[in-house]
Amino acid sequence: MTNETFEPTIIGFTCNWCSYRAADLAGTSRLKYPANIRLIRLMCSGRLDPTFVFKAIASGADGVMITGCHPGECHYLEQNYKALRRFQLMRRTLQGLGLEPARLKLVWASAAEGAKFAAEVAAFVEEIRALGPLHWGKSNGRLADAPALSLPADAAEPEGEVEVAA
Amino acid sequence: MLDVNLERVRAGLRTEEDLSLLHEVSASTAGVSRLEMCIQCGTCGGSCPSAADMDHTPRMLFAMLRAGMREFVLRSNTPWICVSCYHCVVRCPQNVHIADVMYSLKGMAIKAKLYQDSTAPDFSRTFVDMVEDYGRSYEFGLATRHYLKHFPLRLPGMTSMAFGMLTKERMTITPKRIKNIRQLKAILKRAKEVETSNEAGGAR
Amino acid sequence: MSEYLLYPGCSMESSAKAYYDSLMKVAEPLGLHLKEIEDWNCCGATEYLGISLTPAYALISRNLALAARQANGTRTVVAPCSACYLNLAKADYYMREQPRLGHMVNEALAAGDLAYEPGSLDVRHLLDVIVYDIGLDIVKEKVVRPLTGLRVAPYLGCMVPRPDFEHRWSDHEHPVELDQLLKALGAEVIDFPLKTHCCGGHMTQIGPDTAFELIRRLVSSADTYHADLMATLCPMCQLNVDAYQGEMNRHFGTSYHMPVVFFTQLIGLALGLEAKELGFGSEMVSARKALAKIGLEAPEPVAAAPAKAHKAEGLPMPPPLTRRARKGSREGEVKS
Amino acid sequence: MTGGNGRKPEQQERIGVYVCHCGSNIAGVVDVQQVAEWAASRLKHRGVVVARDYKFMCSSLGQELVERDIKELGLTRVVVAACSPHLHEKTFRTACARAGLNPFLMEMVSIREQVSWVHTDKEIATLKAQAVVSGGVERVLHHVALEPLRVPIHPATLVVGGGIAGIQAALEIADAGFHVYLVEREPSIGGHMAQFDKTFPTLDCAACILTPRMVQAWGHPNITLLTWSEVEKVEGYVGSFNVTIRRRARKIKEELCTGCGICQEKCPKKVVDTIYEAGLGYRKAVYTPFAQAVPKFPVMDVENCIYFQKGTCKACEKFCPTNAIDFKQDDVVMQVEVGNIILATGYEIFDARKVSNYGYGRLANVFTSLEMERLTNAAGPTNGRIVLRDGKTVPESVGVIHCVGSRDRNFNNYCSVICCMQSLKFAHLVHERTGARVYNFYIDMRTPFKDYDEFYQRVMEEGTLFVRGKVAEVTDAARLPGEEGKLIIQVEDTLAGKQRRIPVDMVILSVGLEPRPDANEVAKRFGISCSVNGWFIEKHPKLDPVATMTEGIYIAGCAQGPKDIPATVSQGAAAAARVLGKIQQKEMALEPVRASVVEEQCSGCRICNGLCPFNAITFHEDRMVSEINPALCQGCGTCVAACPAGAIVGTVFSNEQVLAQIDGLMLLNLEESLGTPS
Repeated sequence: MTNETFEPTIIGFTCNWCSYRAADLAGTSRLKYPANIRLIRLMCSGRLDPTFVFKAIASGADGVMITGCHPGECHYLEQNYKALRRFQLMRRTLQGLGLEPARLKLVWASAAEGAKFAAEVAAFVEEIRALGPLHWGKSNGRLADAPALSLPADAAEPEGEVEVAA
Repeated sequence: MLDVNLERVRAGLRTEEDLSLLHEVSASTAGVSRLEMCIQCGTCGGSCPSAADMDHTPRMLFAMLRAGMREFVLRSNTPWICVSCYHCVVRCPQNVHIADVMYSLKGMAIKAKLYQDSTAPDFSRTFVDMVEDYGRSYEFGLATRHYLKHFPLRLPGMTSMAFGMLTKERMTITPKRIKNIRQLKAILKRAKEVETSNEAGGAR
Repeated sequence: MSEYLLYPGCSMESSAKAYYDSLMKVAEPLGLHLKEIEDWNCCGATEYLGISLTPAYALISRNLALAARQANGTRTVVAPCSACYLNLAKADYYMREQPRLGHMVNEALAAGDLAYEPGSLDVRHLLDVIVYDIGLDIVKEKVVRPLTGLRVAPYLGCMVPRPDFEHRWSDHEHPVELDQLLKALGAEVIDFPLKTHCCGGHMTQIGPDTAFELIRRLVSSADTYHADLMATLCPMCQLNVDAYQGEMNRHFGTSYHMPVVFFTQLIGLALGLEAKELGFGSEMVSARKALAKIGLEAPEPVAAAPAKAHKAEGLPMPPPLTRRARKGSREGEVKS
Repeated sequence: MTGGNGRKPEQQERIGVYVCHCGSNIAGVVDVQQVAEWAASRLKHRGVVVARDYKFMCSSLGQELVERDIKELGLTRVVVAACSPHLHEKTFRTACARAGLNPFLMEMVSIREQVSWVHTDKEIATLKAQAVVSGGVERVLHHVALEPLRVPIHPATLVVGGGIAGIQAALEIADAGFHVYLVEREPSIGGHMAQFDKTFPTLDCAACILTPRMVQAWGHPNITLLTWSEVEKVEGYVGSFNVTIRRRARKIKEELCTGCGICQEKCPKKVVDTIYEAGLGYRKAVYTPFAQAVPKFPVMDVENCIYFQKGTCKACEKFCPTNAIDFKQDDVVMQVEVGNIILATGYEIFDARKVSNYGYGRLANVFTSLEMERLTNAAGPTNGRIVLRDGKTVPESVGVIHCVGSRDRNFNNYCSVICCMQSLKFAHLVHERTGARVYNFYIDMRTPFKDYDEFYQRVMEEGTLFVRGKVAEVTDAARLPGEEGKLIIQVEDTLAGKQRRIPVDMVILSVGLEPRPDANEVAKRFGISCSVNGWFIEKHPKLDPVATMTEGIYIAGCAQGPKDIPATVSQGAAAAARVLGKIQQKEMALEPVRASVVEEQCSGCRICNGLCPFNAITFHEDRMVSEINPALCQGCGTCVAACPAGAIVGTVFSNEQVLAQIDGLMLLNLEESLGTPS
């Protein structure tokens, strides 16, 4: 796969109160961002167990984006600070594992920042695209890796990449 | 793009609606022009120190620009009367880069050869030629030359002033030339090539 | 001693020689170490920008690239000329706001083996550096000949306080920095309502009637306030209001006599330097009478300016805004 | 390794997947039929027994579809792929419950806000929707049946802010028979409305309609009025908030004070009143802000009191006929328990000095709209005479400038809603009282509500001169004959296309409304959030405009955004109605998102103890284990993530659920992936 056509898969974690609502607002405002990200809702960025991040990467995600309320605006007072601390540790751990720490990103987005959310996703997709694919597991959940829509479920997958026509 | 029948437009038989104009102007303006955000409030026209001499206030020019009236826009004297005082820029409630849009319009008008009064474009051209030859300008010498050409009737007064400036050593006859003029020329040559492809891209 | 890269600009070598000379005289006593950018070129003034985009910004950016190469630790470029200051600052800002412009300019610069990374230098005006880096307290300490009794109209013109991309000034319309500096020199500073209004710019060249009216407004307002002279920080303003004042008088049948000098010349006088070495005498509208006032034990009392200050009786006025008069940033600026 | 973490599919579960078209909102971008078919075939081995797409899942027919399948196909889990769970999670949970399925066995995934509305490429959007559904299917397998938590609702209510919004809310609740604590920062209730003279469009006098309400609030048996007071701390949650209120010392014994006003009369210290008189008038160091203040007791401004600053004076004490002055009085900190809270903290006016080209603060005869309210008010510093700053000259010409500080990216980008009508009101009042020539400078005339445009026409009829253009500058620098000694308004008359200079005697700046400078701080104290502009955010902009994301906290009036008096009063009443509804229910159900410690696995390391912001975790020294109090736990899950022994379990967002969702999103659950060795 060349970098030109590389479409990374990104797992995003959002908190229920700010960043998930920012994502909702991006939607209601019809802002556009790349489809490479798939979101998981947590109650708080403080809920983010580092296992989730490593699991996502082990499962073939090329990048992980953690999002939460701005510092000082946490619905649970200050739990996003804990997320911040874990984020720094996780980046170090990634480096220790020989992975680019930049595959993990932390973004603060308030419920009013739909535009920021969309812009940050778009930027992160570009950053990960520049880093290239993470060769880890076999399947990396890329949209294009899913069997072509027209094929019956048990049909053989074509060799190499399945181009998703734009 | 200039195949519009201006006579018919003038006669009110047809409205010129060249919607690529806005895009083109934005593309040749430094920074983000925000022209599409103009709310027609008139802050620019109200602030302008030389509005009285303009055929259209900046606000009207932007309205025509967004309506795609290419001919009217590029024939307007407004950009040439702009004194770059930036009052409108800082007061504009939409942060439209008004002064820079005026620069873009001047450039476009020169290229389209639509601006009929030659005074201002001539001045720009002479100035630019000098900068490209020497790397420096000598505005006062240029001014005198310019006056001779365009306002000969004013010359008596201006001569005594120019003479005063000369005797006070405030006016040089020839500018200095920078050492590495070849480098500057190479940069400007490349810049013009880049600009040509930018315009091609901008004028979609 | 603070070190700065100096971009003098073309006018400083010709029409604004007095500005350059006086700056060179006052720099050392003020503790300003100025290193001229080697082989700088014209910034294009307000003319080049009207021709085409990339060449104009490449012309300006060659200077930034040369300065960055020469920088050696310092990151501040000081420009005494308003138009040069604005052009340099603007190029740097727009290349940051719109990276595409930065790429186009760098593509051009590469033809001369140069490159400039937007944001790597701070472009600042001379007045900014004197007021905010050196500080008014230091200036005050150095004053040996206070300009007591000299009524000065502070005149900044347009391109220093506006558009002010980096929010360096107290206000776009009525900034106080030049007033404060002139007061520190001991001068009597009038509340000049047109202090940031236009001098006519290039209209003196292409539409003299427009320009004469703009010059008239300035001179007549300063005269109404009984200013002895105008202090400016812009070569173009000085040139227009000084050199064209006679023509303007002829045009309107008026007889104003309003000298226009550079603020650095007044700093020099206050620091005890001689008028001649500061470039006095090169102005077209003589400042001699105004200068004669300095040093007078009891300068003639001047009539008050037209009433605008409210009296203590009546309804109270709101106090002035003490901090910067506007919000720090423009909201929602979206980069594209 | 095997994909999907080697977990066996939970074959015993029977899952139904429902994909919503949302009209064309989803179906216009996502091939919903394809998604349903894909789920039915590719996720069959994960337990999907049925997958359907339907035009509007949230309609009663859509819900019945789910209910019927639960009953007829024996579904044990449901996945709904539609809009955001914040909109319809409740709808589908209720539908499940109706069909006899525990509502927490339903999972809702968003393919509208997160897919169809943000992506354009149909094929890619469809593929992403499949991945999202797949994540939901994996997650729902790990859902467990739960019961909602039920909490009692304390019948008392706290209302913060004693402007017209807060007064209205307090009276509604108190009249319904429940207790209200009404807290106001200033010495009197009344808010901005008490400063106004006339109110548009009917021009009835603000005091005439407001003061009866103020008095009613003062005498009401169900209202505890706490002025000169502020909320310092809020603890607890909906149903039982514990609120700490600081009652600042008035230095007046309320039980003795008769409100006779002699102390104010005798006080020798005059202070410019920047609050009530908008800086245009004076008050004393001991004062009531205005004659009809409620309560009638004055307060002492310690910073300006001569006795407190210099140690001598005490004039007020000497002359007080009832010995009510108490220089030693201290602040009182009190605690109250309430079930619900209404925030009606109001607005601040835009500081016009920031628009330096309009000269406010520099040019004497430039006034703000609030100053103008005081000038026109019969009880104001000029007894209602409209005069220049000299206090005597009646203007012959007046310019009213709209949109000052509003609709301007340099200041506030929003429309302040009330300024057009306020400016028209001033035009009318100036015309009526001085006969002066009045100009109104507007960008767009916004008069959208009942009788508003009629008022605009009335002002036109009166001869007001309208100029469409945002004023460029107000200057005293005369340039043309006739300008000397005047304020010159320079503007482009955009309808004429010409720059004009209009000399006037007086300029009124119709300034916009801004959030209180401490709005963010207050929002934080009450656990709600502010928009980018600083206004409190409502739960839903259309359908839930007075509730917030935090249960039990409601908002009313301009704290939520600029609005006029009718809208403010409506919101106050609406918030009260919401609170009354909650009180009447006596208890309410909460999401059972809670953490609990599995004692057998707890190693007693106490790492979790310090992490909980609500002090819900206690450590039992005897058993060496930590325990979580479910009444205090708010469900953030930080302790769950932190427990090194994995001994803390969080419901609704368990590790198993999240990890399984990752598998699903990454499509590791598809048969090929599961079977492929790495």
